[in-house]
Amino acid sequence: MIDVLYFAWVRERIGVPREKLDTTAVTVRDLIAELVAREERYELAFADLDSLRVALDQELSSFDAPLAGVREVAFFPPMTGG
Amino acid sequence: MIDVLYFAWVRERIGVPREKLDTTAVTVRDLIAELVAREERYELAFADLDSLRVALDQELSSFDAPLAGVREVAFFPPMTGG
Amino acid sequence: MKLQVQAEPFDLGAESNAFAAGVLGAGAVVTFTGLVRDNGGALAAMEIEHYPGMTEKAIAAMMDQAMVRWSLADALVIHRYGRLAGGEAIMMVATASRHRADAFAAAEFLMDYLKSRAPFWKKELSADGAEWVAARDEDEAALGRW
Amino acid sequence: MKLQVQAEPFDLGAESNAFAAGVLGAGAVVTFTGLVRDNGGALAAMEIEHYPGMTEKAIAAMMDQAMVRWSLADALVIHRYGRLAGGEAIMMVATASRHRADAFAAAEFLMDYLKSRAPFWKKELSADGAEWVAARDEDEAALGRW
Repeated sequence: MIDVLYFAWVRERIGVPREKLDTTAVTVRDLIAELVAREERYELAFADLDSLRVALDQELSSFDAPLAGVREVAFFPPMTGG
Repeated sequence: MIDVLYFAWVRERIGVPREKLDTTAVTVRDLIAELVAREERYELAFADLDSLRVALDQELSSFDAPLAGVREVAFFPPMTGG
Repeated sequence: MKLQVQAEPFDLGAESNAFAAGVLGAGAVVTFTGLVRDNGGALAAMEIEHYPGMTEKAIAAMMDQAMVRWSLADALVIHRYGRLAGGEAIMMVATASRHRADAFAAAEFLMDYLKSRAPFWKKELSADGAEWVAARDEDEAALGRW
Repeated sequence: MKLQVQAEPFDLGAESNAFAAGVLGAGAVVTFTGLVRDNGGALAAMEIEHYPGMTEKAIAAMMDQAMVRWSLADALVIHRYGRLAGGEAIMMVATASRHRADAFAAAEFLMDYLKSRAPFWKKELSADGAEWVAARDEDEAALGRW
């Protein structure tokens, strides 16, 4: 089981701020493919990966990073703090 | 008659903050030559022109600038504000 | 070093005074404050979302890097989240160093990283509705100078 | 635009708050504060001499230039003269703009010009006696970037 978190408009499109998933995905990209195959709201949220960022256990990461050992995956748009 | 002002260590070496001078000097450099010829304290103050700055009527200027029409000349070391 | 991520407003003046009072060895203090902008007339409100946990970690790492790279006497970051009214301070950064070049560079570095690498997202609320603020290409490009 | 050359202490916090409150259209406020440094242990005192009249003119000209060059929403300069104790604020600069790059650049520009082109001279007073602060080559060189 892995915690998946969504922020900003990703959260709004998917409709929940977080969920627990049972996945066999090897990489972040695999996990996204699983989600997109599930429901349209995921397809909508993950339509353009260039406008998305991912953090693994709260560290910015790449979509090709392996999920082995990861407990928390977060998807969000580019940050706009400051 | 021209007002001549001195600041910081220039003032300390010359011993007065300002004085009125009757001069026929054409440029700042001429005025300095007149002063240096007068008394040792001026010689001491004007020994190294590279470490001095001059303002004519409160505008930074050069030692070769003409004095015609100038009412206030000020000599001082490089500024150290801020 | 002080790092606060909070929903509550903060007092820019009080924070600036407290910061300056604590850095007697340093001669230079720089602060940056981000305010909710008035977008052409009507004051906008803003909703800021963040990623609790990651936010603090990411900012602390940036501050550690800045402290070492510019031998700062001290650094401070305060960033708010939640609902903010027009004119309110969103966040502030303060840096202190012996000479001004270091404090300026470190404050700009922290701002560039905070903008693009700390997990905050701004939503502008106006009479026309709510809109997520898009990241600016200049902000991403600014990271290239460090 | 506010320019004050004064003997009296000023309150960095109060000035920062008042400045930020007056620039609702701007999103970015930068302040720089110069403090009397503690030189390795004992707090130094400082005596600052200036050239009344020229000081105000020179600073106002710098501020006018900054306002235009970076389309600032506002700018502020306060600079003290006379006797200052260790830890006291010597001067401050504040700038406000829509985006942060302008406020940072304008604040650095004003500082570079204030350092080397505003007629102030600092004398450090310590247990060893009094000494005029020498101009730093870096400060003169810094003007070259503008």
